[in-house]
Amino acid sequence: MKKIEAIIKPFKTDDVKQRVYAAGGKGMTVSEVKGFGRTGGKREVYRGSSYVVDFVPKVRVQCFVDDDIVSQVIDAILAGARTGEIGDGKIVVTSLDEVIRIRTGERGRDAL
Amino acid sequence: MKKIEAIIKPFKTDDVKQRVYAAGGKGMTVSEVKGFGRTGGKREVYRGSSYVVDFVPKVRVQCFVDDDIVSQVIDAILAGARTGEIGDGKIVVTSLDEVIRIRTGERGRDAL
Amino acid sequence: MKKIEAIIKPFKTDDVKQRVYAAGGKGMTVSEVKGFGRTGGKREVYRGSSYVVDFVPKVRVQCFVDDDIVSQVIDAILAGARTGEIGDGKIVVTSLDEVIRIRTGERGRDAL
Amino acid sequence: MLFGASLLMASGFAGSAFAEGKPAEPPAAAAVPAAPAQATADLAARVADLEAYVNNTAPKSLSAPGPGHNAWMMTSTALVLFMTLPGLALFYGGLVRRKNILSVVAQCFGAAGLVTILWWAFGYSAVFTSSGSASGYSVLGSLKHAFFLGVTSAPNPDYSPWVSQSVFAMYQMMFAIITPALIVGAIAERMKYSALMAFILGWMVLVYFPLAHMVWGSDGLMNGLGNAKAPIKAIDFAGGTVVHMSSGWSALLLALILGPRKGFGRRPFLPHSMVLTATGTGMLWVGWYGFNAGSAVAADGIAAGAFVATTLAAAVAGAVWPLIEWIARGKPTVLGFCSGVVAGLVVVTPAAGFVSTTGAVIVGVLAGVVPYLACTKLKQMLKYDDALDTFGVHGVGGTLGALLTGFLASAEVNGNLNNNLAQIVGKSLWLEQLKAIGLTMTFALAGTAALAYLLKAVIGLRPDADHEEQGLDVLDHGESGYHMDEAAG
Amino acid sequence: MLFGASLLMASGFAGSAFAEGKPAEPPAAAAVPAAPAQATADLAARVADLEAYVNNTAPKSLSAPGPGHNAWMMTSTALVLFMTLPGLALFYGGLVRRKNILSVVAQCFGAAGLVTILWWAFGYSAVFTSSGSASGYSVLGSLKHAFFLGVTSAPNPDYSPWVSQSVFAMYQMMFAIITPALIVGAIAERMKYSALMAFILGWMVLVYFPLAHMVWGSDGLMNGLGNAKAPIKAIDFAGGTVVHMSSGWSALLLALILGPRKGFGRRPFLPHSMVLTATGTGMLWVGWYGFNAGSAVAADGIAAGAFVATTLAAAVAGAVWPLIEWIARGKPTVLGFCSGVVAGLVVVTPAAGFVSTTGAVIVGVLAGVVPYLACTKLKQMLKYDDALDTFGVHGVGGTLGALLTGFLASAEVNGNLNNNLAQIVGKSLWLEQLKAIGLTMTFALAGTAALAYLLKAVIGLRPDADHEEQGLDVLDHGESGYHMDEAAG
Amino acid sequence: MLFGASLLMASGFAGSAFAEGKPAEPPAAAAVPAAPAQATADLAARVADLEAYVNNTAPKSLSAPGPGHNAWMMTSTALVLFMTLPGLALFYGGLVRRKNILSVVAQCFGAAGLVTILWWAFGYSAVFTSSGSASGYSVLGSLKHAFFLGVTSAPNPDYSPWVSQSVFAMYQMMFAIITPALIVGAIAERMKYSALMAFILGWMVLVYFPLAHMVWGSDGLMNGLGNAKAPIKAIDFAGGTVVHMSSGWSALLLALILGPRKGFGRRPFLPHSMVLTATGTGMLWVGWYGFNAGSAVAADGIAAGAFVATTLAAAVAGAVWPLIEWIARGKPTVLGFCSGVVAGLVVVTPAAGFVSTTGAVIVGVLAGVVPYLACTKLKQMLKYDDALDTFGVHGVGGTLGALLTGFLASAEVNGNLNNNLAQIVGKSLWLEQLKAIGLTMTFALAGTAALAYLLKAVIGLRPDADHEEQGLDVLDHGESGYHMDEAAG
Ligand SMILES: Nc1ncnc2c1ncn2[C@@H]1O[C@H](COP(=O)(O)OP(=O)(O)O)[C@@H](O)[C@H]1O
Ligand SMILES: Nc1ncnc2c1ncn2[C@@H]1O[C@H](COP(=O)(O)OP(=O)(O)O)[C@@H](O)[C@H]1O
Ligand SMILES: Nc1ncnc2c1ncn2[C@@H]1O[C@H](COP(=O)(O)OP(=O)(O)O)[C@@H](O)[C@H]1O
Repeated sequence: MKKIEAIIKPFKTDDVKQRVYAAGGKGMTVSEVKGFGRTGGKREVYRGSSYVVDFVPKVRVQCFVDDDIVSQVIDAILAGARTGEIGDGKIVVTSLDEVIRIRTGERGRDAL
Repeated sequence: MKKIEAIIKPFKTDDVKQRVYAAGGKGMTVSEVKGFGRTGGKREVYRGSSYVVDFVPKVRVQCFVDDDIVSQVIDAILAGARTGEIGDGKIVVTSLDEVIRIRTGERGRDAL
Repeated sequence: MKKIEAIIKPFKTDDVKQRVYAAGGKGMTVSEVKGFGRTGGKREVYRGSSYVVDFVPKVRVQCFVDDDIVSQVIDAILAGARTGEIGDGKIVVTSLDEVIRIRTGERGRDAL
Repeated sequence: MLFGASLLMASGFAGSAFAEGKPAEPPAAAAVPAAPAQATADLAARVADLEAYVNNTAPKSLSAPGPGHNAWMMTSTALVLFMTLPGLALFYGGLVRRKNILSVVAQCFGAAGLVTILWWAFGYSAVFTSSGSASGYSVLGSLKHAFFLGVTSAPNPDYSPWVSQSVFAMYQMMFAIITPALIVGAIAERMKYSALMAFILGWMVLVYFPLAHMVWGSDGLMNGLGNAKAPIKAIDFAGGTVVHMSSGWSALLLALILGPRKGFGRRPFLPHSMVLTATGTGMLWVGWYGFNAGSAVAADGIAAGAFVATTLAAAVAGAVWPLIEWIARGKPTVLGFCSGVVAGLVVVTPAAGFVSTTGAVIVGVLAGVVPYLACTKLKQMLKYDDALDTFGVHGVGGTLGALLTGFLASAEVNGNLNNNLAQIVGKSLWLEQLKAIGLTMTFALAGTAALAYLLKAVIGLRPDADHEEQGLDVLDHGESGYHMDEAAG
Repeated sequence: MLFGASLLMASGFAGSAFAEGKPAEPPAAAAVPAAPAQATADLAARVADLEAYVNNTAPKSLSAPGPGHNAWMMTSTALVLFMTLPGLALFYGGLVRRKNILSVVAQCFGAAGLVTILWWAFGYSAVFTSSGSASGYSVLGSLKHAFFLGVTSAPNPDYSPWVSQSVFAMYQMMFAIITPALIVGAIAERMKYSALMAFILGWMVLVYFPLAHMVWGSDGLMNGLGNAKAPIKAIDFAGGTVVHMSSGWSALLLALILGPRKGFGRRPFLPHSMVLTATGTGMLWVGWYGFNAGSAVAADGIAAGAFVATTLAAAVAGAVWPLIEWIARGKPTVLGFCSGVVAGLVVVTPAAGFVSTTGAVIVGVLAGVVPYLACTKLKQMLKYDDALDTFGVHGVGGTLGALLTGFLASAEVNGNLNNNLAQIVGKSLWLEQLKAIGLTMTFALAGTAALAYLLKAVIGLRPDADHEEQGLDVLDHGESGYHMDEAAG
Repeated sequence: MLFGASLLMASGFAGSAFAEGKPAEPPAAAAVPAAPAQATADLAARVADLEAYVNNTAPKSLSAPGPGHNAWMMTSTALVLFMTLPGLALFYGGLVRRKNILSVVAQCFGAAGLVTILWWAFGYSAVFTSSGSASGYSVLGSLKHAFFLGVTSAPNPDYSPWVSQSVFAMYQMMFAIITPALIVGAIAERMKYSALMAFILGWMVLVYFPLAHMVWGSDGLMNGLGNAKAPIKAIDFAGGTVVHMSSGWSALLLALILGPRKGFGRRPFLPHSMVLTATGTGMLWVGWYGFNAGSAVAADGIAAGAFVATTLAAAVAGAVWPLIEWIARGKPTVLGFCSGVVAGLVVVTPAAGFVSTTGAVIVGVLAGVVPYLACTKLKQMLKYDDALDTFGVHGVGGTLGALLTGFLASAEVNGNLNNNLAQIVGKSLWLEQLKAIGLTMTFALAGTAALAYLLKAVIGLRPDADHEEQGLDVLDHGESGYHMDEAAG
């Protein structure tokens, strides 16, 4: 099993959710993060001062998926999150040793 | 060393913390997330419109633990977080290559 | 490729960012978390009641980096985040199976 | 800060502290040498003037802003400003998504600045002077008071014998500010700031100033209360047509022309802070006392009546709306409480100074039911994106209120209805109200259509889709409402 | 909006703008032909009536709401509403956990709606009419003014010669609204909405209306100031017993019957936003001027005195409470500032119009000390879960204030104390106060116990434990206070 | 609550409800038997007194707080309190980083408590009594009213014939509270709470009380309006020098002595909630009507004039500032709207009761331009860390306003300018204003320097660097502004 983690633009969250779901992802956990990367920050002006705010708001999406749908889910995220402009974000994949559903105690694939 | 990550119901955070601590987990990092899964969203009604809000509030708990207490900590989380109703969440386990305590620079087990 | 994840004191975020960037980290994702560890909580007093608040605010920093700069980035985080007082936090390192840049679809090192 | 008492006493002459300072009466001592009968008659006239102050009727020669009335009108003016800033800004601001909160705030502030300048330059004059037209009625006044020429602290007896004209002008300005700000609710989260400001500029001239003059101007075409020659003998105590209908119907049309927000109907658009909305509701309610009871332009019995009617209607509607929710959907919501209160305030606005306490309770019940249906059923049926329900609450509520006023107004409550309207009050007044409703809708819809299509062609009304998704705060103002990270700075 | 000046002048007759409009005096001209002596006497009477307006005494024939007094009472009414909405809602709302913020808001709004309907239907009448009982005192009034029958803009000289009765009725209604809303603080985060609304309904009838009548009704049993035949000769300027003790003691008992919140004592229940609480505190302070100075029911010297006492007590207590914290615990907290200010306002409430400035400072110091001890020491000793310290601040503070009033009230400050109480002011008045305290506690505790056990049996008081943990906002209202995600919508 | 009408009627004697209760006039009946001429003269005097009430001039024998004026001054006092709590606390609080929000709130509350105690003990007396010095002018008054001795509800004719002295004392106290609270803006996020409180204590005595006395005290050295013997014949309607210049210049110097915040210029210090700031701005605007129009100490024509000038200046400046941003930087910001409004209010403060509507618009335009340049250009050039722009807005704006008042004040608008200043109004008045500006700066800078260096040496001004980074909320108050986690508690 894999954990697919994507950093995306906040307003793409809904699109990504729909597509991941369609691609077979049964669930998803998202959180608000701030990102810093090639994009460069946005300039905010506050009265006297104009600051480059390095960190821009992003959303982190996490999906635990079975190995056989990893590439579909990745494609779904790519399709849902891409605007083609800088700052679209990253996807990373990690291996999971174990997955457990708390409610039932099921482990592995069944827990997804 | 392992990273044990659990997505739980927010109001179970305290229970989980107590039990993990009792099971030998020396520390813990939690964050607010939104989850989407089998549960289905909750319906919120705003004047004219009633929406299904797909994402429900969850808490992510992260514990870095030594290999020998992994199963105790998992059991502790299971015990603390379970209500038996849908939406109790998941636990996933990943392997860590390295752990370092920033204050001292200690590495590995000593850093935990 | 590795994911370096650090839990640090919030007010050290900026220092860490600067140093990681200088050490060759091209990007970074941060989020607000609450931590519990050796530090013990801080005591907050609310009128009648004085509580030990176990969880103290921390920031989680995540960097996806190429294997060859892992130790530089770790050193950068250590340098930026250390106060020498309890609660400075942890760094953990995980292996990544894959990294993808959403904008271009590039994979692996190129995606960083 | 200290301003004169000691000086005046030192100089031994009780000159008037009233700014224009013409000594309003002969010094007391001068009265003595006169023949007793004459002296008594003079005194009687002076006493009658003082009684006129208490009764809020026109004095013969004591020309000064009366402290009680002036105090109340300054308070009322401040209260109406409070409705917009921060009241409405919070009420609306809480209902939008986090990324658009500042755009709503900026729209409210922008309306305040822009309208003030218009009002000062010519708006006040256009509304509150008479055109002098031979017909005895008109659509707009004159430029006599342009740039506040001649607007001083002396009362303008055409509108109030005991309130400084300058205060009256400010009081009415606060109405002129909040009216376009109400429109913000319908078009929230998707209209360019520049386009909205341009729209407001045109709308004040084409829609608001004429309507306000017609309803409240001394020779207004629909001023049934004050203008014996008005062809439409309608009444509107504090702005059911002028404020709520005009903004509500314009808002609907503008929302239709704009089109719905991206994602409307598919994604949940949740209020980012019901706490702000509830706070704004409380402020609106409190401020509305200035709006309604202040519309008596005096702290007299009519103000008292308007005050009571306002309270009862707001509280009753604020109970009825969530009660319907409780019955129909199982839960009374905080948004239901807030919506009910505001709907009650809207519907009672045209009626406030004309209806009995029983009338006010009836208004409250209907205000809880009808706008509720408009915001839930009608909107769902017709699927227009009236983002924060300006039409449902102000358009429908204002129309309802204008009509109800026709049925519920009573000369027993407000003796002024006996002057020009004695024949129709309690009888055919509602027909006049219908005419006023029709004329108001005509102005609002025609003016809005003309302006919206013009602006759409010239500068465009909406940002592009991605910018809309990123939120107007960053796009239009380069700011974010909140920076709540511990790590910030 | 314009309402008459021009009309009146046009018609050439200075009819009263006062709604009921009986011309209060002969037109000025009529005075001349009379015999000089008679004319002078008539004039003197008219002048005396005008002076009565300035002095806030009863006029002979000039019957109208006096502008200055009416203005102040409308302002005061708005201010007291402001205390509840949004003042108290924010003050309490900030102190609860995020998941219960809307429940507190809904409870405040719900109280406003429910109490308004009760007040209109029979509450006002029950409190502010006399029962006509032969004994000369009573526990409840009559139904004479039920459904506001006969409540018009004309003053009711039993309560105030220069303030519209309708405004007076609204003013008092705002007191009736905030009192049960105060109880919310003790039972926050764990009582079912339906149970609370039912409780308030019963509590108003069983506890509030009787207490208010007994203390303020013209033939009230404890109305030492106004009723010469009152068996308990107590005084209570603005509601130490009626408002604060009644709510505070009821709140304690209800909290005990409910039991503590799940996790109480084990987990930290932190205020989710001290910023809201501090904002609410500011609003409460500002609004309290309406509460206390408005309780003079005139803008006269007694109002001035109450205004000053209120300011001094609030500011001093707001300094003393955090100062004790600073000394005892090393840090002055913002919650300490807020608690001190509110405690000062509570304790000075019964005393406001009766005490000197020095008295007010003494009140302030004690208000900073005693409720502090109640909220910190007493509560920790007895371990009841008075969630937001309604008992500690309002129960203890109100009781303290009622007692202090007995010691500090001075006829030099308030001449009215010379009427029925000349014998006991400065002497045994505190004994009467103690009796009033006893009677108030009896009503509050008995009424609360009866209602709480009844409701517990019939509909249940609390949600089940898991729902409580998920928060009342979602459970009772289907909403969340905040949706702050960037990604929302 | 009820307080007397019925009692008075029962006793058959219309004694004054005014607290001190000396019967101000013979009972009406007594007038009849007198000789007609004498009776008429007596009556004429009584009528003249009543007219004096309407005109806000000094009465002969009717000594009572006049309801209209008293009502307005109580309202104004509440409004000025509202400016600080919660207005300024939110305005400033929104601009700091989340970790310092409560420190700002605590500083505002702390100022309120501390200043109240000083004011009561001796501040009011020092400012608003005359020193009796032979020269006819002075820097400080006497201790005559220390501990509010003799401060009752009776008017003090030196300052206002129709307003209770006790209300006047409270009104002025609210000015004394907000002035040091303004300083908080410059030193925010880095000054120890204890050091700030000690600073305020000293600063009130060394700087504020003398300045307030010199400008407003009846024998003040700079009181050009009220003191014929004042060597500096300056005018300051509501506190351009006393409030804004004094706080603004002191703030700048204190900020310089403190040094910049850690990270200043390197890291972005973003407002943690522009929503709070905008809310605070609305409250400041509303409250400022009490500040400026209340400074007439009556609800008369001068108050009306000040009310209008305040509105126009605020709205115009609130439009000009963001307009400049729009032109210069492409986007009008919400902070720009807020800053413009506040700048307009600041600059018009000294001028409010003296300038025409046209003058007010000119003030508004300049207030949008000059403080804008100070906050953006000057600050960037000189690189001082005036955290929330107290100097840029209040220091620069107050100075600008004081000077503009010299040019724009007009005796046509405010007849009182004809008393002592007839020779110089419209001519050399601006020179006197310059002198007042110089003297104010001298006091502010000298007092601040002395205190700041003293405190730096004795207790230290700043927390250590790491504590500063962790935020003052936790350090100084042991609290956090928000606990927004779902999981909390
Ligand atoms: N090396 C990295 N480690 C962690 N997060 C990263 C890294 N690089 C980018 N990110 C995240 O992805 C977001 C977008 O990256 P950015 O470089 O700005 O654009 P793009 O991915 O289009 O090249 C960043 O804001 C950050 O949150
Ligand atoms: N495949 C998944 N990937 C990531 N998070 C998941 C996944 N499935 C569930 N979750 C998280 O777990 C929470 C509970 O899951 P859900 O399916 O609703 O209930 P249950 O775990 O009881 O079957 C979700 O809200 C989500 O946060
Ligand atoms: N075993 C752990 N698992 C996850 N997070 C941890 C763990 N131990 C510590 N942390 C995180 O690191 C933070 C600092 O740890 P703490 O033990 O307090 O200090 P230190 O690292 O200096 O010994 C904690 O607040 C928590 O967020």
